[in-house]
Order: sequence, then structure tokens, then C-alpha cells
Amino acid sequence: MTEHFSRRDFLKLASVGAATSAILTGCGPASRYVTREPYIQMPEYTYNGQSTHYATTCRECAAGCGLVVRTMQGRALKVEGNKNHPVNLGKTCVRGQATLHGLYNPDRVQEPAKQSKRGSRDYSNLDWDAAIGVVAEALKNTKPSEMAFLMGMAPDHLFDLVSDLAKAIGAPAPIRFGARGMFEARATLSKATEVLFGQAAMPFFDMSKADLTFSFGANFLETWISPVAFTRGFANMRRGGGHGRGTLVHFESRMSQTASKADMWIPIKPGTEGLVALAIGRIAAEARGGVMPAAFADVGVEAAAKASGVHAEKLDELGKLFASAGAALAIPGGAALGHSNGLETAEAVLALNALVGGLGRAGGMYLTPLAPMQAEYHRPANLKEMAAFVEKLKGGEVKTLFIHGVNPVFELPKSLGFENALKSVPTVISFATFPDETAVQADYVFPDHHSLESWGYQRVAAGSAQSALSGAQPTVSPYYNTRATADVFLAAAALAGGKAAEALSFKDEVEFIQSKIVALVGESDGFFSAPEINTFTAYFQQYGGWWKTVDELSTPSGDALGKAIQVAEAKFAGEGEFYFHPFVSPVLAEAGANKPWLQEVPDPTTTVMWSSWVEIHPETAHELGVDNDDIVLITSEAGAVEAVVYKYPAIRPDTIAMPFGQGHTAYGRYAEGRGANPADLFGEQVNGAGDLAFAGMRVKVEKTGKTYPLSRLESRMGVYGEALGEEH
Amino acid sequence: MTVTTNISLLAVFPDLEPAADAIDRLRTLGVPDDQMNVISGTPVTEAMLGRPRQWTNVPRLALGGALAGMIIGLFLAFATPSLYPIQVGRQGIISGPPTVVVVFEMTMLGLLLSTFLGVFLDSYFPSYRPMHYVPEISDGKFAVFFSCPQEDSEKITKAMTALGAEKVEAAEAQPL
Amino acid sequence: MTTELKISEISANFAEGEQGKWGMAIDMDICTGCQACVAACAMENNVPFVGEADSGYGRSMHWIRTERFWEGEFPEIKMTPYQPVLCQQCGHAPCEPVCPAFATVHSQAEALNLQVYNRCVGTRYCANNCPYQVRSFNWRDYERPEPLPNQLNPDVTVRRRGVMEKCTFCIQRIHRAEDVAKSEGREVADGEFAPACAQACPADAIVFGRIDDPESAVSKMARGARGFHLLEELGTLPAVTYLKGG
Amino acid sequence: MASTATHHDHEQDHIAHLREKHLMLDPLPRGRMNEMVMESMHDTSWKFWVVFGILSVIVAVFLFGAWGYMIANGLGVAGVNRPSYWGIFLVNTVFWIGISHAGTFISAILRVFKAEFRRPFTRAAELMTTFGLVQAGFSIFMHMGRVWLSYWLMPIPNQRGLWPNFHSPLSWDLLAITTYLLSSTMYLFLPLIPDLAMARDRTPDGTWQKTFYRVLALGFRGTEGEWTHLRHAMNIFAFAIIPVMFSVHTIVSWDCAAATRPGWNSTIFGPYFVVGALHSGMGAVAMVLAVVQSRMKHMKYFIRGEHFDALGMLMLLVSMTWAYFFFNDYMVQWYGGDKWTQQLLHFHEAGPLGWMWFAMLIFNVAIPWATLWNKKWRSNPWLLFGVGLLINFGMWFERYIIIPISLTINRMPFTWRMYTPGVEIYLGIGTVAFFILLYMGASRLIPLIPVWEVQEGQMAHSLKKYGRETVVTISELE
Repeated sequence: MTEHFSRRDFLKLASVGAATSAILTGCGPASRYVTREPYIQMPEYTYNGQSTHYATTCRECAAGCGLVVRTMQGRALKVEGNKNHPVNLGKTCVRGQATLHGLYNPDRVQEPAKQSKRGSRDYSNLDWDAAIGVVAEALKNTKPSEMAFLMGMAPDHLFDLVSDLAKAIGAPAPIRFGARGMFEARATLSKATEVLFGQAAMPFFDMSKADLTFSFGANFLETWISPVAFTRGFANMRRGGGHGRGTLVHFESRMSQTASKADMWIPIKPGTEGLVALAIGRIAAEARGGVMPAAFADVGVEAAAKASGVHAEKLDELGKLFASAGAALAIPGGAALGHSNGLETAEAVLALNALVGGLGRAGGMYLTPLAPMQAEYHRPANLKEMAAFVEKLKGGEVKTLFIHGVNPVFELPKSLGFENALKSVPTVISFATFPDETAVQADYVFPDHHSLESWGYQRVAAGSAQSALSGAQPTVSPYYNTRATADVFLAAAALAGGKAAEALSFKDEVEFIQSKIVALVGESDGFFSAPEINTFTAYFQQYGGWWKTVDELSTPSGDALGKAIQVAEAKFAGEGEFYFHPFVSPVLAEAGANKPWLQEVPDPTTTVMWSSWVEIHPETAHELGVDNDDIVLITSEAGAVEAVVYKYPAIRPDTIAMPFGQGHTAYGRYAEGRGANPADLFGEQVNGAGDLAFAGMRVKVEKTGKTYPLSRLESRMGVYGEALGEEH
Repeated sequence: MTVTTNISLLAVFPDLEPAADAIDRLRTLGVPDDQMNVISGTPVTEAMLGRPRQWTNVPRLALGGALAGMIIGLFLAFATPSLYPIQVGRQGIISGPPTVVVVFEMTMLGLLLSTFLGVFLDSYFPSYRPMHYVPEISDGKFAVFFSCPQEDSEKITKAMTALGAEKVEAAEAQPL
Repeated sequence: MTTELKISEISANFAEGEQGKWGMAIDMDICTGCQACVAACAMENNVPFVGEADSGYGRSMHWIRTERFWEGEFPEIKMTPYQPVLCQQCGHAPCEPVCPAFATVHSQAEALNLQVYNRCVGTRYCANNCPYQVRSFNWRDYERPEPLPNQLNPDVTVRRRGVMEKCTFCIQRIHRAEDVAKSEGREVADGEFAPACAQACPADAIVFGRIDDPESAVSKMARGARGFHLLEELGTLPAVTYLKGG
Repeated sequence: MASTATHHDHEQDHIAHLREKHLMLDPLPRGRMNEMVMESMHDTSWKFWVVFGILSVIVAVFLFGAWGYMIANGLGVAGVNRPSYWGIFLVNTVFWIGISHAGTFISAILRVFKAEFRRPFTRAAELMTTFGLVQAGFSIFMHMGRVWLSYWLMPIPNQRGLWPNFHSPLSWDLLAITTYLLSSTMYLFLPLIPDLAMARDRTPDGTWQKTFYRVLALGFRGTEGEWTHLRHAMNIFAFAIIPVMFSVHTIVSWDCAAATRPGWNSTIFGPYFVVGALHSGMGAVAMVLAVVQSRMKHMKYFIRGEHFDALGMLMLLVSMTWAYFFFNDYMVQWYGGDKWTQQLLHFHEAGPLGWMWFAMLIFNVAIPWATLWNKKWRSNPWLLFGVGLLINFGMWFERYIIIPISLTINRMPFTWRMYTPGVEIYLGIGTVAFFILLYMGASRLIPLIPVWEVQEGQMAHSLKKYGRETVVTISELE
């Protein structure tokens, strides 16, 4: 087992690093080399009463936060942030904390299995040799062009491996998708950056040093792109990272968690964010004097005021505020981009930064550096591409589909018909850790390890000013009979032979990872450097990745203000009387519903636990004749869901809002049958960048007469004065 | 010296008056008070019967019990917190008002408990030995027990009957 | 001078030398209500989850909760700043004297309000008398299906039904830090460790340390002009200082 | 002469009327009274056993069954929550302690003040004290999260070296309730000894009842000494148990009043609770007497309109006192203007259970005042039963308002939450059933009428002519 790289060597190497940091130890229980043993034969690196800490990377989202997992006697006890990690500096979000409830969840897929009939949940267990045989068969017997790999937004090492495999055998490149990417409108952001600055990249918003931030729908304190990093930025802004306590102005039709922290919340009419951004730009440009930039030259402030429902005086005030702030920053995101005019909105908002000289200025906007070993910015698939992919599936062009790290049956708009399209695919192999909706529709489930049991790396795409590659290692031995998907592919490729075996001639996952990070050996501007790969790997695991010591933020170039930005009126699909505003649940996000403690964590704005809800303004609810806990039927042009009413006082009366994250039909006992999934309402309307116009919908709301008591932490009596009787 | 053997007699009277008269009569007939006893179904005072004052320890025992209770209360209130001092809510280890409550309750408990037990002690309760008794007294009769010399018994019996005794007979211990 | 005035205002509640030992400052202007503290606390302290029905009926076990209220009417409506409420570790704790079993007592060493689980018989008087309503009671034996118990922190007792519990300021971490410092022959350094909530807080809105050390980060923060104590008028001498938001 | 005769007849009528009205003027031979009391115990119809059986089942299922279920599953099966950590358990505790107060009041305070009407029903009332306290004890133990460790609250030396916390009102409660339970039981037992001796003498040999009475009568014969000790002891008890009784409910009130909660932190809670206790207790005595009088043989002789009349007057007086204290508390809380207290008072009246607040006032004040002023009405057992029942509901509501409803409102509005009772409803019903069951059982075994005390009273009462009027005189026999 060890001629290549033994654990003992590993430890020796690790002890070099131990001098620098006492709490981070370099190696994990190296799942492949260590079998689970009773504690009477305790592995030598565990001591009674002593914790061992392992650095790894959080995979609850793709942000790539560094974690340090406290373990004791082979059990993972607590997730803590990696203080050295440039994304999160020792902090974690609520989902990161609850990772352990995914690891030790009673409903994980415990063994490789074959499903007798899709959706039947009637599994017969296979052993791993048989499972690898199935994958090898699929690799060998499927025409490469009829193979498809659908990957999640994390982890990157597996994506790289699958990409290499696909390239080698001539199969289509793997498609990456994630609901979070869809709601974050990542494609729109990079497209807008490309349009304005000629370079597709993830913008970097230096909120820490800003004096004023205008956020157009960006839910950066919740789930947006890299929430921990943004929260740090926000906190620093509030602490006076610029020139005193920074101000946050948030434009959104509902008061989101981010909006609730804003000094000014502008309940703007959905789809008019771009118009308002342009109007603010024009007013700001006027206030700053000089030549009116072309970008804002054609803007009608009155028209924007009329369309958005924001008073012209208010716009004037905001524009002047933006112009006069020391370091003003404008961030586009979230629902503002989820409209038919989302791309133009993003352009308009980003242009505001250019207007006030915020490009490449402290407290302004930069472009995020590419991760180490990354040639160009890579974004996940947008909805347009996903729709095309689904069409391809429907057309029977795919014979074998490999799915890892994503749950499209749940996450994609139901109207896209992914579940149906799977019927046209003869073989579906899922590598899901959890029996999610997609795994239930697969022929085989070959469970990957949980992220805390896994090796890997993740490229940091946002949130870090330094170029960073976050490293993952097992923190505990695998609890169940699972196997790393990378290892499965490697073994299957070897078995299948041919080009696949040639391209993936690695002994195991670790060797593959080393083959990638070997490029960083000898780099001198890193957080650490090492002369050869084994030492480098030890440090890489010990510190939880590799990142540069200096910021590599680049200043966007190009004349962003040079040509007029046209924001068309947003188009709304459907006939209903309400704008529909879906948002990613700030606590559960897209994949947290299976973790019992996340279910019990109250939503920040509504304090609802264990369910989903629809937010309706109290007056609107009164007009509809519904009250709290009444179930209403919401109908869009594409579908209908039933949801429980939460009378939310901070939402536009013409808008209803619903969190995304619940409404699972599979995914374990804690997720299944809870709440509703707004994706069931989504159509296929996209914006200019191909991202889903998820907020571009009108829906009908009808009373059903049913009720369901929402579990809230807050007191309806104390907070809303319900049941306290008439006032004196 | 002649040896006089005393016998125990009992006379049952229907009412208080004849019983009181009988006691006076017995005294004149030479039966001393300490050789007499009256049992009744209702409480009658010594004064009503014209008998010397009864001695009872109950009030003294009660006071003693109260004192003991108070000492226990003081122990609980003052000693136990010092045996294992624990700070709560910035109150002293021993603080005033609560000790008043504890001492009061324990004093009262001691008082009442010893009063109760005092009755037992003074009355030799419980005693299930056979004793001189006539069940009729619980129907409101008054029974006078007395001891007199054998030779006087006839005389006294007559006197008692004359005073209205329903029966005069040798007192026999019977099981209670 | 003004700063000094403020200091006296804040510390006016405390008699000389009575400000406790460990303290916390929570900046409500920075707290984003993200609930990371809630989850971190639950994971560190083996806090059970209770399920939908019980959590909606005021039986959730959260040791820390984020409160928020509303002010005004749409569109001028504002949410009051998020306020994480946890045990305030009162210097003059109303919960302590009312326990007949000495299950909630004041630690002389740490100047904290301790809950002794194995001494608790469940009269729930302490919770009634807690003005902050931060105590949670084990109404049931809460189910943790296998293998969830693997995650339980061995440093923290798992509570059974009928026992009161509450935030401990992660006393197991305090002790660990003190032990380490002692073994190295030094004092615990400011910021050397933090309770789970402060450690997780992405905004660093929660700061923990020695309030009896005027130079510690928490003391400096608590002295600020925005500092106040929750229900200050009750004179409970909380060890948690909130910094006004907005 | 004719007029003299008429006058004489009139006087005879008057005397007959007085005798009919007053038990004390209507003496029967002691033997007859003993017989009546014994018969009242032995005269048991099948209906009694049916009721007894049903109640036994209720006690077994609702009280012990449900309690066992709750112990096994935790208090989650009850309705207690945050912020109403105390629910019906403590409502019932306070309620039952309240019920128990009437017995002491009647047998101690009325004895001290020589209120002669007390004589036939002191025991009936004292039994309520003891049995009520048993229910209160049950309720308080049910309330505990880990009842199996309740002995930790007792001040007994233990291997942990730890004593209870005497700073806690709950510790005081424990001492006070224990003291009260012990002393009221002793106070019940002392005057019972002569009656047990009577029952012993009238029970045939060889029956288990004989053994029962023999053992309990302790060998009492009725000697001068025994009577003297008993009399002294009863005198001491009569005086000393009064402060104990006051202390018990005052301490119970401190459970609330000592807390830092709006609406609770009130200095008047002590007397307010004591009077409230008497209010419900008197009502319960009236109810028990009405049932005893109508259901038990010969009881119409012992318990008469005069007793209900006197009880009714007491109830009216207590109702007025209660109203006075209630208003006093309300006024001060209302005037104080503390925002949480204001909110709480408003919640009492206008909250979802506002009806309870109004029902409390109607049952505790309006109805007693509207009915009990009338001598004829209040002499009617069943009317008094009804009023007593309503007062008991009213007083239960009062405790419900003070405990779970007031707990709903605190200084952290984010946590306000209504309390919905769960299994504690059944447990409460179980305690009621158990109380009745104990009482029914006792009525078969214990002479409910203290015959010797009645006879003593009858001996002391006589008629005397003052001028043309024949009046009752009472001689001081003690």
C-alpha cells in the first residue's frame, strides 16, 4: 500500500509544518489507507481526551471556505473556520456549521446500489467491484458522444478529473450546474463584466473599504456567491473601513435579510432595478459635473421614477448621495438580474462603479483573480445551456448520464422537464451522497464520500483578493461503505482500458490531485512553498490549501461608460396579479434541508423553522381573505404550488415571495415532504446572459381553505401584536 | 398489722351530676382522690367533677418541641449553607429574610409535632393492653373507678347505687 | 473626557470590582442575523433539535436566538437590528436564588452563571424568573437517530429529559484555554479562544474576552458610546453588552 | 287566660322552631347520635360503589396512568412551554392548597373564636384539608421534570454533602407544605381519637374494621387525664396552626411574588392568596356539606340550614375581602404604569382568554354578592353548592390567570406564547377524582361528625327567658 506515499512519511512531513501552526495537523486519517477499527486498537494519532484538527474545504456551497474540523477518536465533532484561509478568515456560515449533520445523517446512501425501477426506491446493494464494473462497462460500451457528465459546482478536482476523462475519450465536456449559481446569476455577472470591461470575470466588490454601498438585489449576506466573505466586507464597512460608518442602500421588492441590514431599503418595483441604476447614474453624473457619460445620457429620470415606484426626489437624493460618497460601490445581484433585462441591469449597476471612479479603487470594484492553475474564468452552465442539455436528453442523444454533486430534478425549473427527460436516457448513474430526487430517478447510486471524508480541492472563484486553491482532505474515515467518485472513475477507467485508462493512469485520487497541484511546487509567492510534491502536499493538507500572499485584484479596463446602456422594460411571464419573487433560503440554501439542525435554525427574517412559506403583505393578504398559516395556491404559467401564508410587513403589496430550499420529495427524513418548491413555478424565460429570469413572473394566488401552522421562533403576539386584544 | 386488700370497683352514672356527687361521697367514705378516676365520653373539666387539677405536660412538651424545631430551623438556615457554601444571585451565603421563613416553619413544625407526641406521651398512647373500661361511656355515661379496701366495698356500692349508679361492679380489665 | 463619561455610564451598574470576569460584546450594527452562531452553538454544545411541532410551540432548545422586531409601516418599515439573545451571565442573576436544588449557581472562579445539569430536578423556576427567557428545558428525550450521536461533543454533557439548560459561555472552551495557559505558565491571552458563537460569527459582531481587563477587545468594545445592557433597569448586571445598531 | 294560653302556645312554637333550627338546641341522647353516625358510615348503596368504581378507574388511568406516561416521556406531553414554564400543575397546586385552607379556617379559627356553628362539620372540613394537600402534593410533584429525584429537595444529609437552597421560595414551600400537611393531619387526628374509640366500641369483634378502629383509637378510654391532654393539645393546635396556614399560602404566593416578573412582583400577593384560598375553600366546604347532607343517612339532623346560612355569610365576607384585595392589586399595578404590567393587565382582559378574567370576577364576586345576602337563599344547600362550585371555577380561573396567562407576557416580547394544556388536563381531573375518592373512602371509615364535640356543644347550649323572649344561651364549658 505504501511504496508510493505512506501515512508515516506523511506524518514526518507534516511535523515540519507543525512547528508553524500548532493546531493544524497535516494529515487526515487518510481514508484509503486506514480501515475503521474498534477504539481498543486506536490509531496512533488519536489520543483519549485530545482533539485532532484537520483543515479542509467546505462543500456546502462552491465558495470554498476553509474549515478546520475538530475530531476526537475518529469522530468529527465541530466545524470551525480556518483562520488562515483568505475566503473566510476563520469564520463559517450557518450551513458550514451544520455540515456535520450531513456527515452523520441517518439517511445517507450507505452502499452502492442498483435500483430495480427508477423512482421505486427498491435498491439491491452491490459491492464496489460490481459498481466499478458498471461504470467501466458504461465507459467502454457507450459511444463517447452519447455520454454526459453532469457535475455540481463543487468539488473542482473531480470536475477536472471528469473533464480530463471526457476530453481523452472524446465525450462532451462535463456540464456544471447548481441552483445557487442560477439564483446568483453568475453567468449574467460575468457576461456583464465582459460587455463592459471586455473580460469575463467575477467582479470583486471591495465593500470593506466602501463608504456607501448600493446593492441592487444582491443578497450578499445570505447565500450570494461568497456570503462569509461578503459579510466580513459588510462588517468592515460598518466599522468604518472607509471613512467612517459605511451606509448600505438596498433595492429589492422584499426586505431580504440583506435588505434588513440596510440603512435604506428601497422597495423597488421588480424589474426596474436597471432603470433606477441608470437614473441614479445620471443624477450622480450631473452632481459630479463634467461631461455626461454616454452610458447615462439617454436616461429619463422621471420615467425611471414612474416605472420603479421610487419617487423622483428619492432618486435625486440617492443619486447625489452616491455621487458625494467617499468610496461608493454598486453591486448587482440576486433577483435584480433574474429578469428578462437582467444583463442590462447588471451592466447599468456595474457602470455606476465606473462613474464614481470605483474601478480598481479601495472600496470599489475589481476583478477577482483567477485561482491558481486556472487559465480563464469558468462559470457554471446557465439556464439556456441547461435547457439545451435537457433537450438533448429528451432527444435520446444521451445513453449514459453520470451525475455528481447536483440535484437537477429538484433544482431546475420543473417546466424544463428534466425528470421526464431522464426517461430517454437508458443508463443514469448517480454518485449522490444523499438519496436526493435525482438519485431516486437514477438506475445506480454509487455514493461518494461526504465532503468531510473526501480529498479534493476547490478553486476560489470569489470572495478572496488572493488567488487561492482550497484544499480538502478526509477528516474522518468514511462512515459508510462509500467510495470517492474520483477513485471510482479512476478504477473504472483502468478497467475500461483504452484512452480512458491512458488519460487517467493514476493510482488513486490523491495521486491525481498531486498531479494537478504539482504545478504549484516551487511557486515562491505562496502562503507556503515547498521544494517537492510530497512536502507540498503535506503543507497543502495542513493549511487547507494554497494561496498567494499578495492581493492580485485587477482593475477592470475598458470604457464602461462609453456607450449608452439600454434597459428594456422587464417582461413578465404569466397573467397573475402578483410579481413572484423567489429567493434562496438564507439558512437552508439549495441543499440544506436534509440537515435537522439547519431545519431548526430559524429563518433570519421570518424566524420560520422546518417549513417554507409565501410572504404576502398583510394588506394584500387581507384583500385575498387569507391570514397567517392559511394555505394558498400559487399558479404561474408553468405550474402551481401550495404554500403557507406568512403575512410579511416588509414586502411590496404587489409582490409575493417564496424561499427556495424546501419542498423535497426525497432527500431524507428531515427534508422530505416539507414545504413547497418554488422551482415548480419557474418557466424558461431567460435574460440576455442566458440566466433564468426567475423573478420575471406573475402569479395568481388563491385561497385553498386549508391551513398549516408554521413553526416560528418569534412570538406572533409579541412581534405582530396578534391575540393581544385591541389597544387601549 | 392487718393486711387490707384493695379491690377496684367501677360505678357507672348516667349523667355528670350524680357522678360528681358520687365523687364527693367517695371522698367522705375515705377513698382518696388519687384512688379515683373518671372516664367519660365527653370532655368534662376537673372543676365540674370537683376533682383536683389534672397535671399535663403537653404545653411544656410543646414548648420544648418548638425550641427543638427552632434549633433545627437555625441549623438549616445558618449551618447548612456554611457546610457547602454556594453563591446564588449575589445574595449572601446566609441571607436574612429566607432564614426567617425557615426558622418559623421549623419552629411551628416542632411545636405542633411535639404537641401531638405530647398527647401520646402523657396518655401512654398507644396502649393496647387490657384496661379498666366500660364501652357505655361512649354513649355519654360517666364511669368512676376507684379502689377501696375489700371490707368497704359493700358500703360503697350501696352508697353509689343510692346516688343513681346504674351499676357498680368489680372493674375488670378488658381488651381495648 | 466624553469617553470617560460614557465609561462611567456603562459601568455605573457595577459596584467597584464587580464587573465579572468573562464578558461578551455584541455589535448589533454589524450582526447580520445570519444564524451562524445559532448553529455553531448547537453543534458545540450538543443542543438537541426538537422538530417542527415543538419548535413552533416555544420548545426549541436554542441557547442563542436572534430577535428582531418591526418599526413603522410599509414602505417606511424598518426591521430593528438583529439582536442575538443568549444567557447574559448576570452578575446578579434572578435565576440563581430561586432554584431549590442549587442547580443554577454562581461560579466563584469564572464569575459565570452555571447550570448543573445533574443537580437539576426540573422545577423550571429559574426559567420563569429569567427576565431574558434564555433558558431552555428538555421537555422530552430528544431523538438523535444513529449515527448523529457521533457528532456529540464529549466535553459537554448530553442532557436528558426534565433538565434545564442554557448558554454556558462555552465553559468547556474557557477551561481548556485556562488549562493550556496554566500548563504553559501564562495567562490566557485576549482572543486566544472564543465561544462557538463568537468563533463562527462571520461578521465578528460577537466579541468575547475578559471584561475585568480594561485592555481586552471586549472591554474596549463594551465601553463604547453605543453600549447598553439588555433590560438594564432590572439591575441584573449582565456580562453581555450590546452595541446599539443603526 | 286564653291569651296566656295563646302566648304559651306561641312560646312553645318558638321553642320548637328554635330546636328545629339549631342542632345545638335539639339534643339527642349520645347513644342515639353514635348510632346515627355509625349508620351513616355503614349505609352504603350500590350507587356509592358505582361512583367509587368509576372514580377509581379515573384515578388509575388519569392520575397514575397519565403521570407514568408523562414520567416516561417527559413533560413534553403536557402543554408547558417557553414562556409558560409553569402550567396547570401549579394552578392545581395552588388550587388544592387553597381548598385545604378552609378546613383549618373552620376548625381552628372558628374554634378560637368559639363560633358554635362549626361543631358538626369541623371534621368534614379538616378532611378536605388533608386530602386537598395530598392533591397539592401530587400536583407539585407532577410538575417536576425529574420527579424521581425529588428527594433531593428534602433537607436530609446525603452523600453529595449538599443541602437544599433555602434562598428558594420552593424550598420554603416544601417546608411549609410539609409542616402544614403534617400538622393538619395531626389536627384532624387528635379530635378523632374519641370518635374512633366510639367506633371501636360499636364495631363487632372479629371484623377488620374493629382492628382498624382499635389500632387507630390507640387505647383511648376517656380518662380525665386523656381528655385534659387532648384539650390542651387541641388548644395549642387551634392557635398555632393558624399562622402555619397563613404562612403556607403566603409562601405559595411568594413563588410568584418573589419573581422578577411583571404582574407577579406584588407585595399584596400574600394576603390576596390567603383570602383566595379561603374563598375557594369555603365554596368547597359548602359543596361537600351539601352532598354529605343529602347523600348520607341521618345527616339532615347534624347539618342544617343554619350551617349553610353561616357558611354562606362567611363566603360572602370572604368574597368581599377577595374583591378588596383583587382591586387593590389591580389598582396598584394599573397605576404603576410599567409598560409590561400594562400589557399584561390588558392581556388578561382582552387577550384570547379574556373571558376567563370576566368569568373570574362574575363567579368570585358578582354571583356570591347577588345571592348570599339573602338568608333564605344561602340556607339552601343546593344553592350554596352551586355558588360554591362557581366560586371554585372562578378561583381556578384566577390561578390560571396568575400562572400560565401571566407567564405568557414577559419582558421579552419575542418569546410571548400562549399555553395550551396537554396531558395536565387529565392529571388535573385525576386529582379531583382522587380527592373525591379519598373523601368517599373516608366517609365509610371515619365518623364524619365529631359526635363528642356536638354533644359538648349541646351540653353548653340552653334556652333562657329574658322577659317575654326565650333566647339561646351558651355556657363556657372549657
